[in-house]
Amino acid sequence: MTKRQFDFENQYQIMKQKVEDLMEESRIHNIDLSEEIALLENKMARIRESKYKNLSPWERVLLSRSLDRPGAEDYIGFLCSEWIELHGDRLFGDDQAIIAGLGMFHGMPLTIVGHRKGKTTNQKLQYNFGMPHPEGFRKVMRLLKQAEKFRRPVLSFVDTSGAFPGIGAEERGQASAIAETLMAMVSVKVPVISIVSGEGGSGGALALAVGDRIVMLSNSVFSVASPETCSSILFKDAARVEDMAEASKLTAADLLELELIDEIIEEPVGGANQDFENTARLVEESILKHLRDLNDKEPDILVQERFIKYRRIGSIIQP
Amino acid sequence: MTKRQFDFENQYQIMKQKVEDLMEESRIHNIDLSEEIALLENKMARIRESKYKNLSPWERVLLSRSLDRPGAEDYIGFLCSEWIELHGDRLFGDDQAIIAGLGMFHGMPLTIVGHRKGKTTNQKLQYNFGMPHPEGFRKVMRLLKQAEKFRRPVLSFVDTSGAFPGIGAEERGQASAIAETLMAMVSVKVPVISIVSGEGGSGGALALAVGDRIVMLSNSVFSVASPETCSSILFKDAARVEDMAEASKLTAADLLELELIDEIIEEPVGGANQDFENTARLVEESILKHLRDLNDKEPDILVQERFIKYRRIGSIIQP
Amino acid sequence: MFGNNIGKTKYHEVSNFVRGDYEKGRESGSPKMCPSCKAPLAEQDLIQNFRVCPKCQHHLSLGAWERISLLADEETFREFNGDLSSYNRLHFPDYDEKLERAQRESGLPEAIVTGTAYIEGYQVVLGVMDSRFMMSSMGAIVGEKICLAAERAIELKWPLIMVVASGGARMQEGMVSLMQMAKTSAAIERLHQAGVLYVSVLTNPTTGGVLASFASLADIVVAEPRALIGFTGPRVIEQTIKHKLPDNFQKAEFLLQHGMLDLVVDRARLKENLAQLLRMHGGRND
Amino acid sequence: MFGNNIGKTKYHEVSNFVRGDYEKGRESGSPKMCPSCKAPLAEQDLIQNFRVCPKCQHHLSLGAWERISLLADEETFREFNGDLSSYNRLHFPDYDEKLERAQRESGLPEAIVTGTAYIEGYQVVLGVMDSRFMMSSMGAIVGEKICLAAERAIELKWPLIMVVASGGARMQEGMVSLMQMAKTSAAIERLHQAGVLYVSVLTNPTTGGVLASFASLADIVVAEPRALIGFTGPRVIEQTIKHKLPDNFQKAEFLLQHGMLDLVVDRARLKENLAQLLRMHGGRND
Ligand SMILES: [Zn+2]
Ligand SMILES: [Zn+2]
Repeated sequence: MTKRQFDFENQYQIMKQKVEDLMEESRIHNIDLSEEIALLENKMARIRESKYKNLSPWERVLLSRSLDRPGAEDYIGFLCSEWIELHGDRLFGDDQAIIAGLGMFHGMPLTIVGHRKGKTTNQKLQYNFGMPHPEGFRKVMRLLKQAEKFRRPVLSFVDTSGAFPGIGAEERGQASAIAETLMAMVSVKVPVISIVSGEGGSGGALALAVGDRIVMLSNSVFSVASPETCSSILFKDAARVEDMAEASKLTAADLLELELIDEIIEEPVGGANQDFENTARLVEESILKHLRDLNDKEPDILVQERFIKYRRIGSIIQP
Repeated sequence: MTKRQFDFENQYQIMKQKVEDLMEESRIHNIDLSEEIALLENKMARIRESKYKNLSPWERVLLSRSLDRPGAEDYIGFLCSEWIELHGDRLFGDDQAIIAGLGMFHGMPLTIVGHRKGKTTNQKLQYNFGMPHPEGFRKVMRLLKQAEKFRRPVLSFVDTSGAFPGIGAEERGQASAIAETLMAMVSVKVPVISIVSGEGGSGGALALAVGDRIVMLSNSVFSVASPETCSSILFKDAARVEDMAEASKLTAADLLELELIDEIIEEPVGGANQDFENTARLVEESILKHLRDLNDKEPDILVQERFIKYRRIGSIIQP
Repeated sequence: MFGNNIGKTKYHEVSNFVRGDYEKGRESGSPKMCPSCKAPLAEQDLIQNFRVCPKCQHHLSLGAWERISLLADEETFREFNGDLSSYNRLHFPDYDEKLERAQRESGLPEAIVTGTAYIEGYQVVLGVMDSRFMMSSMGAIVGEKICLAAERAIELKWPLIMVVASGGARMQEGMVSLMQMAKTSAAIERLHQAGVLYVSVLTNPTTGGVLASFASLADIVVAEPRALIGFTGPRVIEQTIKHKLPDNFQKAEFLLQHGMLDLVVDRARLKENLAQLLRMHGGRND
Repeated sequence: MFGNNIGKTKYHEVSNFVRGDYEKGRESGSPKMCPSCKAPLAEQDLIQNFRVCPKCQHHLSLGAWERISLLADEETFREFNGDLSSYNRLHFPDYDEKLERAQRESGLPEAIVTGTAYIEGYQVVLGVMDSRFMMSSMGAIVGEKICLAAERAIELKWPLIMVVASGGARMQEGMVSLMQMAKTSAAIERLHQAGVLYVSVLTNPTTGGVLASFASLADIVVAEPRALIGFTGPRVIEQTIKHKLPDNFQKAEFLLQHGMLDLVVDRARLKENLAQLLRMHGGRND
């Protein structure tokens, strides 16, 4: 059976609890097992470390989707000394599947946008499980224009299973909204740094990921279609998800090798899910480094380089 | 009682019919009244001419609203050798209260937008009596951008009682749509010629009227609020509409004197309503003249002059 | 960590505000009871609370000078174009009398006060409309003062803050009034071109041609809670559609939901939120 | 007086079209009956009518070369980049076989044909997608040919016409495929900057990442009658919302109503309407 949940951490914690019980027991009975237990714990830690280093693509898919995966709000909270969420597309609504606003990062104001999935049931419903409607993309475009007006770098967090598949979304131009966001992102005259922090699913993810730098957390994924979709559409066989996760080359390591992303942030053992602080610190360093790089560039050069970055993907010409 | 319909023409036609009956009668009875009848007809024609020259502001309001008043579609049909209507705001809908497209005018492609009221009951419903929703204004903005891209002059026809007062219109940002259209119109880098062909009512009219030239037909009106609204809001007295039409200075002549418009096209006797061809010919000449004037200007100068044109209205500074 | 807990603040924090010459700002007529919760209102409480009902947080109208006391750092507001006032250019019936009465009752020459100020140390150009003056309708002089404020903001490269209230166009000035929509929109367009921040604060009520021009064209559009904001007034819409409108229709919270506003901010938090926006836009705090 | 009576034309006017090498374009598999009205279809009638059902005007799929014959003036089409074909860059299971079969069955190296042509004498760069080739999904080479066509259009200052059909991204090329959305959008952005006209013609079906990139970014977006056009396919939406969709949902006429299209044009009128658009944009007719 194909796993549908990332359960290693749970199992590990149960094991760990058992070892602690054993230790307790041995103390009560005055049997000194400390040396053996230390070895045991050591071994277990190494197994855990090795496990997290060698997660299969499908396990990374599951990990990236886990409820305990930190999202844009978490990173914003860590990175910014001040934060103002801004609302609305000035056209139809305020799509809460996308969080957008202004953050003060190391004394520098940034425009920040990101998918938002929510943690509690209420939040998930309110944020539509992080699946944007056209309004979300149009809110992003509105803020991109302001970023340009105020020469403010843009930071995006990518974490969605995709744009919402629904009647209203289609009626109001989901495709057109995504297309125009892609065009706006690729041409905005300020630095854009995209952090793929969770699940990068299809066009709804890409619309927020067209950065000068695409940085992926090591357990995040980015794919043209979910492994479930690939296996059911291409092979009419829902059981092939693990194959498909492998074949789609959706892990950070695969995508770096394909030169589709610029950097991998290696998550600590346990992943961002278990160790948010250390992950966030690495994200912070990465953003600082890339901003230093990009802030010096003339806007025209910046946009030209961004154009070439995307133009060369799968191209016959090498500009 | 205040008149609610422009009925002079009807009465005149009835009179004329009676004179013809008389002539017929006299012929049957072999009584030669031709000389007297010629005098009578002459006098009647002079009365009619004088009547149309001296319409009261309220009568012009009624005439401008008459069902037989030619609209944007009529002028487009007369002026353009080819016409393609374009649709949609790419956001929510296609507002048929505003007609928009490309017209070939004397070999020159123009972007043309205008309010559309409709003539038959079906059309009136379909076009929402010429009262736009936000989608209409956003369609205009979309075409303004293309006009700029292709350096195509813009021609607008103004004829609406106002933007639609409804729930959906408010929900989807009627005010914001008008405001952004004003800003887009005032800054578009191509010539804009606005023809007030009928009823220019409030912000929904102004959004299409921010031209380098505002040309009014002599029996069209342009006002901040309808005389009905003025009299009921300011005097809680619906009977004061005629006063209000007078006091509001909403006729072409008043507005030229106030330097708020650039030109009046004197309609033939009977008005555009009775003599479309001759009116349309005058409109054609006027557009040609203004285009000749404006096409030579550098885009920056054009926009600068347009800015000054509006900036100086009711201003303490004289730039 | 997060500076943004808008809408969750209890009003008693107002005691931290700098008062300035606020005590002089008694000119607003004070109702005897809250129009929302019907609680009795003491004048002193109202002044203390910048005209927010201490019981239900209903935001009553604030006069222009009261608003300036609320927002501007003590003694920093410098009015400009304070001498401009309107005249009856169309000889419209009763307009002279209405102007005179509005001036007498409000103590203002026109419906808007403009000047420069500091907000928590950040330099701004500040315009404040006062609905006691003919419902703060926009005639030529109101439009002119808005344009002059925008132009001052461009010249100084200081952000523009417009606190808006309006019943719409000033019918007594006919098309000259309507054209102020185009004129102010043009001025704001220049402000955007110049890269100057513009924040509008929509207060109860903001309607008609004012909402459909400069008020909607800000980079950041903020509103006070429950403020009525709409192009067409609710009564006219009810007449047109012939049934009653829901209670929250055209209220600030409704507009936020429909994507038309960035933020709904309690009056008690307004100054600090504006300061935060100014800081986020590189405002100089000397 | 009016050139625009789109949608009102009877199909028999097709006899006026220049045929070119259309007769060779028999490659489309022909159904025995109309999928819409179930009328029996004779191959000869279909060719005659450019694959529009003579009875109910249902527009069947047209192969790339058939489409070129329909649109381009006789002998004017000059293909470029016709030698480009895809390879299995991710070593994705079964992709080699699928590519090979698609090439064999369609006679095309890839799902899009690009070149220069004249349309009623107007110079254009023309790209035509062919849904028989793996549902004309967009892999790296499809994306590349679109970009190269856009760049040729910029270089020549000739309008770009893209006749689109697509099932979306090519999953077998993974993220390389998804990134073609960004790449083609970037190329179209340059086209707009260069002031070059871009018209897209959406045919049945146009979905997914192709609709959500270059296909929606045209100055003028045209569609064929009843074409299915949407980001998410109707089956996926039905699974999500768990009830059936109305018949016209995501059809061209539905999109027109919702503001997403400029025009819905019968195939019989397509060439003359494109020519009219070219003329209106200052196309040179030598
Ligand atoms: Zn109260
Ligand atoms: Zn059929």
